[in-house]
Amino acid sequence: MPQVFSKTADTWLHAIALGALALAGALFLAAFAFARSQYWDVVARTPLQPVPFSHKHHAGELGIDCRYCHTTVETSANAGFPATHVCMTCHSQLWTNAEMLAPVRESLAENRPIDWHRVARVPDYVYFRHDIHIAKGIACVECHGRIDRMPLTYRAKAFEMKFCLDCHRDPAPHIRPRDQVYNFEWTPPPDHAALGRKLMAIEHIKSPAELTSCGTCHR
Amino acid sequence: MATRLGPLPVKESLRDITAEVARVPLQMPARVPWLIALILSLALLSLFLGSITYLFARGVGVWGLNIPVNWAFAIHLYVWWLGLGHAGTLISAMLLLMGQDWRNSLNRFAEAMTVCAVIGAGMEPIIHLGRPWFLYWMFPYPATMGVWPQFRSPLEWDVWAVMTYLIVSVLFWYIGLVPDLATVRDRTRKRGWQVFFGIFALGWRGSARHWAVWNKTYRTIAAIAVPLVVSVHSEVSLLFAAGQIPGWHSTIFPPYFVLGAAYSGFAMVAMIAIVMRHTFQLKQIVTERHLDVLAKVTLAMGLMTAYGYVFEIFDGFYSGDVHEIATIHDRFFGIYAWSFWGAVIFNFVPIQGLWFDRVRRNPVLLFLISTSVVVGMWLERYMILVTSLYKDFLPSSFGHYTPTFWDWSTYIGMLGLFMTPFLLFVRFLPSISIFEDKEVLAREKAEAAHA
Amino acid sequence: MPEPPLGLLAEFASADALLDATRRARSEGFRDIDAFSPFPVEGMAEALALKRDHRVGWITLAGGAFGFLGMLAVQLYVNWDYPIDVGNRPLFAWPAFFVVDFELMILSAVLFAVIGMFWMIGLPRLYHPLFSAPRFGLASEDRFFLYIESRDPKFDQEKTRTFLGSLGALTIEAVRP
Amino acid sequence: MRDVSPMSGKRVWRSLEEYQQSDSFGEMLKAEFPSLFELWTVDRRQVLQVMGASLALAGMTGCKPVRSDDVVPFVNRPDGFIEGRTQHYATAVLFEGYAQPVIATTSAGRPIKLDGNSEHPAFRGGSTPFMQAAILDLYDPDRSQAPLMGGHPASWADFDAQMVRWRDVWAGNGGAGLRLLVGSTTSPTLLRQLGHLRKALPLAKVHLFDPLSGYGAGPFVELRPNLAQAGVVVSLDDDLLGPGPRQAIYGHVWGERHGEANGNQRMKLLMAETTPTQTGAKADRRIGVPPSRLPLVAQALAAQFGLGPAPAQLTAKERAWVMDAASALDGARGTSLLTVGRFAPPELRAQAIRVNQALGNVGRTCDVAPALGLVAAAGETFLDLVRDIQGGKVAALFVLNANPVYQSPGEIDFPKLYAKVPLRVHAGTHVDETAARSGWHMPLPHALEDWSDARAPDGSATIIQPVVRPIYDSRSIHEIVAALTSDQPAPAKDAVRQTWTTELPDEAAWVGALKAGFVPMPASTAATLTDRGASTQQMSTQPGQVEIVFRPDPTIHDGAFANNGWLQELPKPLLKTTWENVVAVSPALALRMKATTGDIVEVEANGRAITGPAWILPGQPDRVVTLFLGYGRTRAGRIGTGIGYDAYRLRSARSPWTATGAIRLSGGRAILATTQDHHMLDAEGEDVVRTVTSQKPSALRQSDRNQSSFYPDWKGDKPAWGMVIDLDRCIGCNACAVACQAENNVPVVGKDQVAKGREMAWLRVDRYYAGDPEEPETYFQPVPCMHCEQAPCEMGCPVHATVHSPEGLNLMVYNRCIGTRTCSSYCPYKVRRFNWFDYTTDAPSPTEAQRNPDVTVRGRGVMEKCTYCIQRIEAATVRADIENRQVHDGEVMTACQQACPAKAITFGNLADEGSAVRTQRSSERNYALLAEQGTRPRTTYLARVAEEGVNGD
Repeated sequence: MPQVFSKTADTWLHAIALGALALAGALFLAAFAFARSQYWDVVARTPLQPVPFSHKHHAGELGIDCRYCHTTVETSANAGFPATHVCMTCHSQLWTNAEMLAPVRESLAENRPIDWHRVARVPDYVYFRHDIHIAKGIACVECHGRIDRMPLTYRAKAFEMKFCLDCHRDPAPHIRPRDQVYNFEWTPPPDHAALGRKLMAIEHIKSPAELTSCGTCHR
Repeated sequence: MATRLGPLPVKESLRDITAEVARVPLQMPARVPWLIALILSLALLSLFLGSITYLFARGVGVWGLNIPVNWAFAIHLYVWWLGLGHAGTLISAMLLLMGQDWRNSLNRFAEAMTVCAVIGAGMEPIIHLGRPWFLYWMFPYPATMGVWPQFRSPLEWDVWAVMTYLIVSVLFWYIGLVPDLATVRDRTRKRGWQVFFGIFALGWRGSARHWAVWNKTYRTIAAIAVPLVVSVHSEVSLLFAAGQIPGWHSTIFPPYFVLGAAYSGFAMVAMIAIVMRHTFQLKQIVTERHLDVLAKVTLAMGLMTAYGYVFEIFDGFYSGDVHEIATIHDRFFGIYAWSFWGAVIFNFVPIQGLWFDRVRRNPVLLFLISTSVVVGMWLERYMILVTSLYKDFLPSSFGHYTPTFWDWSTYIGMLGLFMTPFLLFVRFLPSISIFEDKEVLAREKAEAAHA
Repeated sequence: MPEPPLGLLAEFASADALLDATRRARSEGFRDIDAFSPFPVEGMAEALALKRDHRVGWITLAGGAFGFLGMLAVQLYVNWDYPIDVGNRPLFAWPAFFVVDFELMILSAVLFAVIGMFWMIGLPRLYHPLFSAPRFGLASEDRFFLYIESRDPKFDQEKTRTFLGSLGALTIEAVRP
Repeated sequence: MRDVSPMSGKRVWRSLEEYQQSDSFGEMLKAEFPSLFELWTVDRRQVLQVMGASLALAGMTGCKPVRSDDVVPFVNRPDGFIEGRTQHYATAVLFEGYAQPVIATTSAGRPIKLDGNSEHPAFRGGSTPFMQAAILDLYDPDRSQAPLMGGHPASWADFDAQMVRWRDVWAGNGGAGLRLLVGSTTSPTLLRQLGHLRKALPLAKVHLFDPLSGYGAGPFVELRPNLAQAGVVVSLDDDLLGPGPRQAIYGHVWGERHGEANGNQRMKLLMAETTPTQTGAKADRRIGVPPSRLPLVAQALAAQFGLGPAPAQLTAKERAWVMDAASALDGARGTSLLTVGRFAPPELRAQAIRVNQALGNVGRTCDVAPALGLVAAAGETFLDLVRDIQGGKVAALFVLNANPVYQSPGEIDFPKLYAKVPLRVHAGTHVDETAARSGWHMPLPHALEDWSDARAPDGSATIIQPVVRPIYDSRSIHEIVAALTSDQPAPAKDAVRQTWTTELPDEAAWVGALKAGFVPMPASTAATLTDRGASTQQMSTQPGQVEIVFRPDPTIHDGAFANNGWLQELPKPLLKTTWENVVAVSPALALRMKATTGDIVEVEANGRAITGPAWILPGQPDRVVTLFLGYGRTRAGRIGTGIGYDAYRLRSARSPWTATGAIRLSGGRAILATTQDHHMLDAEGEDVVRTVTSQKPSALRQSDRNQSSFYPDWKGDKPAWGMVIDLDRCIGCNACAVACQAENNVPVVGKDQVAKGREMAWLRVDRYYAGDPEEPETYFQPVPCMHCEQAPCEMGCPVHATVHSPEGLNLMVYNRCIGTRTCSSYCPYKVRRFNWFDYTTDAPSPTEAQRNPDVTVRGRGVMEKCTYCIQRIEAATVRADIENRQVHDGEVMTACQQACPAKAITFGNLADEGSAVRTQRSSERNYALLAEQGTRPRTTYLARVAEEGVNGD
């Protein structure tokens, strides 16, 4: 009987088999990487805002306290978005004719809210609360990054569930004294974890089992 | 053993066997019936695809499910399909280890039937979700959520059991198929077929060294496959027995389910054997003696399953639990009593005919009896599921279940999912183990010569 | 002048004839020999004096152990990594874990066994010189073949051919690459 | 398809039904393949998805859609507004014109929840299903949205222009020919305005339309029970605990006097009723009496106290009951109460007043006081109006907040008469049957949208303050009435403020009243009984005839709530049917008729007939058929139109509550959407609802004890949340169920889904019967999730979607659920609910605005169940955590607990030694449902208390 396959057939067979295996592995790795990519996590993207507001200028350079605009951050789940009036407390005096502030003035004049794009956002089924995190000494910077250095605001951290879990499993290295919560320049002591453990006891911070219970964030 | 009458006619030659089996893929003797069957099963397959498309678009509400009966067709058919599949593995593996030569004419298509049935069985829990795109959450992969599957859940067990069973069945079937693929490769004169069979035969040459390693591996896998079958259906039964629902919460469930599964499976094998030997004129290979033995095994399995019934009822009463007793009472007399009595009648009345030699060797009768068993086991799975769920503990939450059009269309369509690959297998692959039959025939001839 | 053959392929009509021929070839001192048959022939391994080969068993055992321990490790790890109270059941629920463990043990054992088998017998190998032998195709039908390779020290094209003829071979072919 | 909805011209629900009937292909399809039919008419589901409200509204779709990642801050933040926090306002909603004081919770300016006002002296925080469901009416997309002239959209300016001309005419003729037909009201402002109108236009007349007090005059004097003072209550067909404006008040008293009773004397209740009610179900001694015999029983009872002769023809059962009632009343002179239902003949009420006077109860357990609201004086009844229209005396009819075209008795062809009136103006919240036949229609606001006031049934008043700006172009009834006489009608707020200048003289008092949510009123002035001496209409039934009893529907009442999806889908307390009304018949009658539940029967009376599905009602007196009002509406809206039969058609004006007639099988069967069949409890069931007596005070059974387990006991220093439900206090009112639905965004799924067993209620109130079906014992049992410590459901979930919290909550993580439904299969209590379809689509709809932002809206294929209101636990825990303290007992209230008028539900921390729930759990009456299953439920029950030998074992 004649040969069905040429001598090179086996080489091809092996090449194809290995190629398929490699492709499967690569696809898995690609999916793995994609799920952790900045693209998927919407990190470091600055959406077009009606006003190019600079946290760097206001919070960093001018040193305006976070709570001046985000007034309910200590009292409510929501940090609170500044009403137009808050902007105009200063901008009725400063830069009153600046082109870029026109939408703010229009908003006040026409009594129509400014339509901002949310940057830091968790899914609807995640119930994040600002008030308790602030109360227990979790600084703004932990989730929002160095917002005082952002000319345009973007999401600094990937808000994956893992990101939340890391801290809920071991809060100590992320806790600071309450009065340093809004301080972006605070440098932790060398043994931050030890300080964190001490603060955890003072603030009666719950055990990891409670903090990682599903119902803490999902309900 | 020397005087034993072999399953194959001694007058056959090795060449005859090759010719008879290889003829099916190479010449296709029953082209028209096969085509009709294929068109039918493709139509069913389309029905299935249409049904699940609608299902996935709308939700599992298109079925007749409710609270309390929130499991019905998908789970009941999952058990049923898996049960049908078990016979293939048992025939192939267990009888191989026990040296039962008669299996050699049956094992190949029985295994193929297993693979097709397990595909169906594996499909059921997936479509059961209604949102199958979340299936991957059942596997432990490194998620950004940081959450893992829950390994105490019987449903999680089932995922692994069915996956394992499917892969092992396919591998077992395939390595048994390799030498025969080589045979067909060598018989065909058409280039396309040569390449097709050549690739899948992997270059098998029939070397004695190969045979030695192959033999060991094949038997090792067979030895592993037998406990696998037992474990898979035991786990399926735990899906029910792990719940506290009266009628489920019973330690007898694992053996009861395994036996029932094998019972329905052997009946299914008998049905397929009868159809194939008739359609493809394989009566020299699948002989009356094969039917006789199959019928005997089916009868034995049936009696053991009947014992399971008796004991389940006894168990319920013996427990003294009011809910258990109420459920048994309800199975006898409740609104779903038809499923219980249907199961009893279809399962255990016709098989009594199998005590008689003439019935066992009569293909038509055996086919009808086997059909009855398959239907009976269908009813049994339905009965176990629905009669337990619809009345559990609190009278206030009792409810009824009626299958809807979409329940039926998904189920009937799934017959297409089973039949289509099986028909393709019959058409394109040697559906009876050529080399194993040759082995038997050679031995028979030698024995005949000695005698 | 055709290039020297890789070996000689002798055809026999029955398994017994092949078995007999193999034994004689072996006792004649041939070592690089192989037999081909449409089904496994009992006693052939002894006739070829193949060493008792336990590798399949060991590979399967290794696969089983890998699957068992690996899945057990996975299950223990995931419950350690994110301990969640499930119906007040123990975090490390050994009896429950053994179920999936058992399945994975079987799956892994079978995968190892199959892959190991193909590795041991050197398949897939789509091209082989033997396939060029015109009558070799019958090895999967009803003929039995004895193959003596030319690299055997005792091989001599003419003598060996004569020897094979004396064994009652129906045909004798030279296999060329 | 051939029908159009009144406003938009879109296909409406009703027309789909007609579509099926007119299309033979659809007919065939439906008969052969009901599911395929579903596919074919896929928009049917869409209509139902958000309680029939998901179709885009003209006004709502115009808005620019807000993307989910948009954030729209204020221009100027209102003082005290904190984003993410809820605000609470005291106000009231109306029921039969009475105030039902509520605290409205708003989130971001949207009212999302109503609860009882816990400061209110009578309501004490209790609520009813109707109070809870009133919030949904606010967002009803079928509400009238703009004035209509001749059925076409018009503007208020058009109306005002017309009004100028009409006012000129009336100013000239003193209002001759002008008639007002006003729905029941207690609003002091409206009463003041109507008084002003009578003065300004002396020839105009104000008629009262109150289908629930009959269509005639009076009553001017009512017996107002002061249940809190009563130790013994004998009720003649008075459904104290059933639906009504006083339900929450009585429910509160009932709770105070039952269960552990807080040291109060346990109330003893005897009930004689013409059709089973919740009160009968809770009574210590109950008897079913046909309406024709109720006067005899009353007379026999009065005779026991020397008031009139004793009738001779009492049955043995009746006599025994009368003797028991008399001795109970006699044994508690001064602290007993005989009360007569509002649907009983008026002379029975007069008689009851005399009996109470004889017993020295008046002034102690009851007051005789003038009626609180608008009362029809002689010549100003509805029947007078009918006569005047017939006489051609009516030139202009203003129908204010009433629906006479639908609710007038069938013997009066009011639609035809109405057409004779030259000028017909209707003001109402919906474009209803009357609006459709009126020349002008004016939208009225929902109670939460505009200023008003009303009296609560205890006499106190509530200033109704708006909590949201009107959603539609509506105008207050106060402005409409004022406009009849004034070209500068005062805004509603000013009108209300003016009414209260005496009681609330300064701003501080006014604000105080608004904050408190009620204005205490001086004790009602005692009135003297004037016997109107109406003759008893002796009912006589021919052989083969039956007595017919009319009752407001238990959930949609007189039809006013017909377009409320929550109430439509709420199982009727005793019937457990939803989405339609049934014809209740006694078991014996059904047996004689060879009818079973679901058979279509025809009931004929007064020469008119209706057909509806039969429902065999245990406890129904033989040969009595109960019909329920409120259904069969033709213009209720997309929810309420075209379902059920219209029992008003059989009513007569003279005898609105009873009739004699015939009942027969008319062939055919109906598929009833019930959530529970009749379940007579057998030996097995007695473990489910348990009863204790003074002889046998422990609720525990042998099977409850010695529960060993493979798994460790619950331990830890964390809070251990638990709930105890007192079955002795529970009155089966369903307030908890609706509160749960409102709090937890539980979707309405529609009749066909309920019929399939797919209702979504997280908390159901089970109803069980025991004993003789003719005189059964009836039990109510609210069943939420048990939050088992050893939860079988959790073990079944393959993906950790239902797990346990360290505080013992059985968590359900919706976003993790993949829908295997194993949890529900394993749940012995079947409290889990599954989203079989997408029940909560994102289609724009005002009902979405009601959703609680703190609770996830569940999508398709997801399991859900009671969470113990985890959002409330979480809020309280965070509050406590910020303050570095423990959560106080009572700081977390579940929605069901908060709603319960009888305080039958206690929730709290079982690990806290001093908590109320811990105390209750250590009661002897405490037992766990299906304890033998070893699930260790966190929700347990307190057994019902029965008098020895009267109820239960």
